[in-house]
Amino acid sequence: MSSLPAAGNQLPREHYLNATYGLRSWLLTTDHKRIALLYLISVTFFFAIGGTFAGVIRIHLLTPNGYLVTPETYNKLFTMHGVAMIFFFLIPSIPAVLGNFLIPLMIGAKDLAFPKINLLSWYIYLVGGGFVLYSFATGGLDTGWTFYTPLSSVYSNSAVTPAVLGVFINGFSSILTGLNFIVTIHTMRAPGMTWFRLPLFVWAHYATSIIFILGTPVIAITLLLAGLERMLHLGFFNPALGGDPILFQHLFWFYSHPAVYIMILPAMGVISEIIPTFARKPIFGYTFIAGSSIAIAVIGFFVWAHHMFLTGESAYAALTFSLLSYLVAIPSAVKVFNWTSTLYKGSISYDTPMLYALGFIGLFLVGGLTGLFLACLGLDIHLHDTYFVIAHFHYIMVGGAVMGYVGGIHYWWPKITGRLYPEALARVAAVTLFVGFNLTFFPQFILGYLGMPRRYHSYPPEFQVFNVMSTAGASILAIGYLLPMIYLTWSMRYGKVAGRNPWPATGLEWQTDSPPLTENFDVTPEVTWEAYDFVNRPDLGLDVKSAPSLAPAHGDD
Amino acid sequence: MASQEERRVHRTGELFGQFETMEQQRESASLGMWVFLSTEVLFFGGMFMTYTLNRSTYPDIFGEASRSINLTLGAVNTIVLIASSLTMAMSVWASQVGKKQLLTIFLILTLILGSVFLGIKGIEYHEKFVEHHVPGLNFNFEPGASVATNAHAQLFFSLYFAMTGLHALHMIVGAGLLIWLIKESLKGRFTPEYSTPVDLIGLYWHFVDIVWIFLFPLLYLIDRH
Amino acid sequence: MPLYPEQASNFAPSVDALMVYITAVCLFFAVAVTAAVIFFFFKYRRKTAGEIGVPIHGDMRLEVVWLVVPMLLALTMFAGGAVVYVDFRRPPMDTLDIYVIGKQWMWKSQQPTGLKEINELHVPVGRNVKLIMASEDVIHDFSVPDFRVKMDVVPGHYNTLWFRPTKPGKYHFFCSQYCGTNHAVMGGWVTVMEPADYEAWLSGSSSADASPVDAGQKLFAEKACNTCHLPDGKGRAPSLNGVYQGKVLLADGSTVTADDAYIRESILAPNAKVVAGYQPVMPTFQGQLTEEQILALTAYVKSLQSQPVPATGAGIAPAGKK
Amino acid sequence: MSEHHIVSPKIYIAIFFALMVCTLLTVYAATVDLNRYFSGLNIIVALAIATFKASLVVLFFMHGKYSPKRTQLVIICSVFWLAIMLFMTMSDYVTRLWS
Repeated sequence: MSSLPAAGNQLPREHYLNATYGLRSWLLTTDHKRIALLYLISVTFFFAIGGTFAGVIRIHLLTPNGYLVTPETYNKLFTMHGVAMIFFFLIPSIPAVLGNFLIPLMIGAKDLAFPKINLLSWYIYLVGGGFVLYSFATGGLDTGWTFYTPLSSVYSNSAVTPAVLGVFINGFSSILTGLNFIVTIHTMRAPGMTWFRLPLFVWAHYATSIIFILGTPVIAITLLLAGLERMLHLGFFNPALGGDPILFQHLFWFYSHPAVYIMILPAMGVISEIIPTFARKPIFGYTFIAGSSIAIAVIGFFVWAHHMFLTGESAYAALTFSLLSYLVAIPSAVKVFNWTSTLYKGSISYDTPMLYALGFIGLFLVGGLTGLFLACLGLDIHLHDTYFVIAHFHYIMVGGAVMGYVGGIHYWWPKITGRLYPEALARVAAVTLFVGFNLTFFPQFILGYLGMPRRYHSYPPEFQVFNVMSTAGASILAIGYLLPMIYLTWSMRYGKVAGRNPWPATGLEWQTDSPPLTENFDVTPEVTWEAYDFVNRPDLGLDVKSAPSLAPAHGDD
Repeated sequence: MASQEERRVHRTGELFGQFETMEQQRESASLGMWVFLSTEVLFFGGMFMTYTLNRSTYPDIFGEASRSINLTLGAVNTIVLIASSLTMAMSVWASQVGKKQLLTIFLILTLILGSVFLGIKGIEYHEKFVEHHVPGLNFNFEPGASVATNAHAQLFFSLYFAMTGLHALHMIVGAGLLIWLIKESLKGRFTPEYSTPVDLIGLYWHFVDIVWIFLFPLLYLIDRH
Repeated sequence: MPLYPEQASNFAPSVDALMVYITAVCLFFAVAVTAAVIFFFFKYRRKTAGEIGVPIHGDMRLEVVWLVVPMLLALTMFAGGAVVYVDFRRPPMDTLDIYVIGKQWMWKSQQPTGLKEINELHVPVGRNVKLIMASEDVIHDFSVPDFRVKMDVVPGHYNTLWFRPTKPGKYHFFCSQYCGTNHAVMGGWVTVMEPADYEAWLSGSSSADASPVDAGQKLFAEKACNTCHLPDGKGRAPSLNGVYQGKVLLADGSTVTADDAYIRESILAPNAKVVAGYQPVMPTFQGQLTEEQILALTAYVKSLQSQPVPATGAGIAPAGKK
Repeated sequence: MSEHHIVSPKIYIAIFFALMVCTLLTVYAATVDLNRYFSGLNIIVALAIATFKASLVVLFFMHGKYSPKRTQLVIICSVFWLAIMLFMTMSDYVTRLWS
């Protein structure tokens, strides 16, 4: 680590962590930073639950006949893995933890626009989570995280009702978070913080919030209708009454496909922060990266029925949705090219967050490109509902979203806690994660092309070799996750004091104490510089002259 | 952003700590409400989608089932609800021009009209119960109806209860908010400078009205000729 | 270790070709980007602690290039996939029709002769086979990786799946749509036989089952369908002769093709798409017929395809109206 | 809320009466068989009237007409997204039997 400005070895005397004490001061806090930490703890809890289920699944699949758990249990395991990971970890992870913590800091505000609503949304998350845990504990859930009717609404014997209610309730937590972000970004920006000076992390969260606001209510009502069908025997999708179960899928994916962008867009935002900082260089094509976030959020709403090419959906609709799905790939590609170009003629360091960012580019690339296979109508006939799909979306969600999340946690850890983590260990963990992840999920692409269907508790023996590889990878992956949990916890007490701006980086969040004051800034900052500008920032203490002075003109925007 | 003089010190008056100026606070609150309502549009939208598909599949039975609902009650309710929107709009006006007594009166009128709406809705639900038109409870569309007619009519009535039920739930929440508003307005809390809660709850109330404006023709007025 | 399954149907080569094409394009981009990242990573690594990078903000020409080039490549992928998919969704006319019913957790199939099988499917090599599939409970999916085909089996709908086996042998088929507890064992074997062997197998297996067409004809009388749907077109309802695969003119002026799904819908929701010139008087049969009965009725209606079409009162649209 | 625009009660009352007229009109329209002129005309008329009524409420009762641009953008977005859902989904069902 190139620790430049002398950091001192004392944390600031007063900051948000020690401003008040006691359980009440946390549970009734309206400070966005404390709420972010509450979320950090709760999403980590659900990550641990979902991860444990995943571990059991992988061990069970070591042998073709899987003697470890019964079919019922296996079905519950993968369902609960999905529900816990998607609705209670991935969707809230970056927005509710990092977004919550950073958006006000990044735009120079004292807090979000509605701090009480922010706290409320955490409690709603807890209530939703409580319902889902209750469902897990009392019989489990075996419908698949997709809750397809009529399996979920009529046929399943598991505890579907509390789970559906839990996910329904949790939706409102997402909605309120998105609402808070949109209003905050519109009305709370500090003087001089124009839209095109916003960090790309904020742009990404703005785009995410659009999906929160306009997508989440649809899944809320859809699950409510399915729940009513189950609880009160009303009829909406029930084929026995002449209803159409495919309509449920339309409504479900209207949200759940954009929900994938809820997971990946914030991670892209994190990467767009990390890369300029550790390449010490403005991001390449700022407007294109910002615009592509919005484009992904909007076009992402036009592609959902590509999950349904083989449901008997009209061939015309399938053609339309396939074409639109290819369109949504373009803004993602634009981002990758721009990140890569940002490295060109940079001053690149090997700090941990940068390792995660580069790992993200590689894994997201594989995840995104394999999406092109699935969007291809002819190929999807073969690949649909196989392990190819599993591998594809794990590359996006774990390789992309989780790498972004863990990388972001490392990058802002000094800001959150005021302390640094052990750098060498952190680099080892980053590499372990990358290797373990690829070993776990790459074989599943091949399994999928060989035709192994997903959600199988047992499989024909010819598929075993790749399953064993996958399980071996999963154990390495588990170590990759456990390591950061341990050393990050350790560093909260024993880590070196970081100082305000350890990397150093250009964003407003680095212009205040680490950890920040409850009010974030002593005085409301005034922004006079462009985003990611290292040249006109003497306050960063960098050797400005080291950059060849005659860079190409500030050409793009 | 506001000029220096306009900035107020922390936590004075009605200005919350996270904001710099009253103007900023008002703008945020209003934008927040609108964004919330856009969420609500999509929330009800999911049911409208389900309705659209099921009606287009079973147009005749939807018509038949629709004709069994009490049109008079529905029409009266529509008028009552629109009237309550008028009184709500008048309360916003009263608070903007600082007529505190008038504000309270209009709010109370709105609450009364809202309650009348819910009361009529209750009568309708009771009728449906007596006629065995409640799916999942005692459903039997009409004597001698075929299995299929019964099934498809259940699709209609499920939507009828889900849509009007969630709408009524929104009304109940709105009524609760109105009671709070009345309490506060009796304390004289709302002034032309500070009328945000009246504005916001007004927006919410009008939105609930709009939902009904669509529910009425879709549920009550299919093929009444 | 094989990296792709056996190519045993007409779709396998084209699906594999798509796979190869898209893999090649993707591999090119993946390698190019990864190589660039690794190269920059080492080439521009930080030399001194205070060093900063060259402040390059972007390049409009590059942005246009990497917007347009991937877009064009993506369109080629779309087009290739579309060609295969349209072929897959449009079964040829001369198919061997086999009825398949999925239920938790087994597959029932019925040959045109009426022969029934469970978790087994025998088909002749080189013949176009069409599976007409329905579900009795939840959504299933009939999938044969060696043929590169699959299709959901949805309660309340018919979905069809066609293929032409190209190689005799035994091939795994799976349920690919999660359907509950024993989803993973809801599968079986497709046996592809030489045509002669297939015929021998058909006639060798004694079967008490009536063929679907015969069963359907009986039902057609039992349910009094024949009182309105008179073959000469003089009844209250259109004649069904020649209707299958023909164009039907609807009351709202639009035309639809009378495929399996349309016939099924007309039995279950007859008033959704009424034939022009007729009143919506047919009662629905939802809930009164089992899936197998509906399949039988459908088979019977289809068997009327070769019957003479009356000059008036036909369900099928007059030739000029197409 | 530079939209602290004060709308006169006269406008409110005028809008109220317009809404009343529309309500009566929509009930009347439903009792006439318009479908014989054009299949589906009844529902089109009913929805057109409802949309008109809703627009009056949004524009005047809710001050949409006097609101800042970004509020109007929120309104447009919500309607647009609703339209995406309805049209894209129905595009599947409507085209299923096309040949």
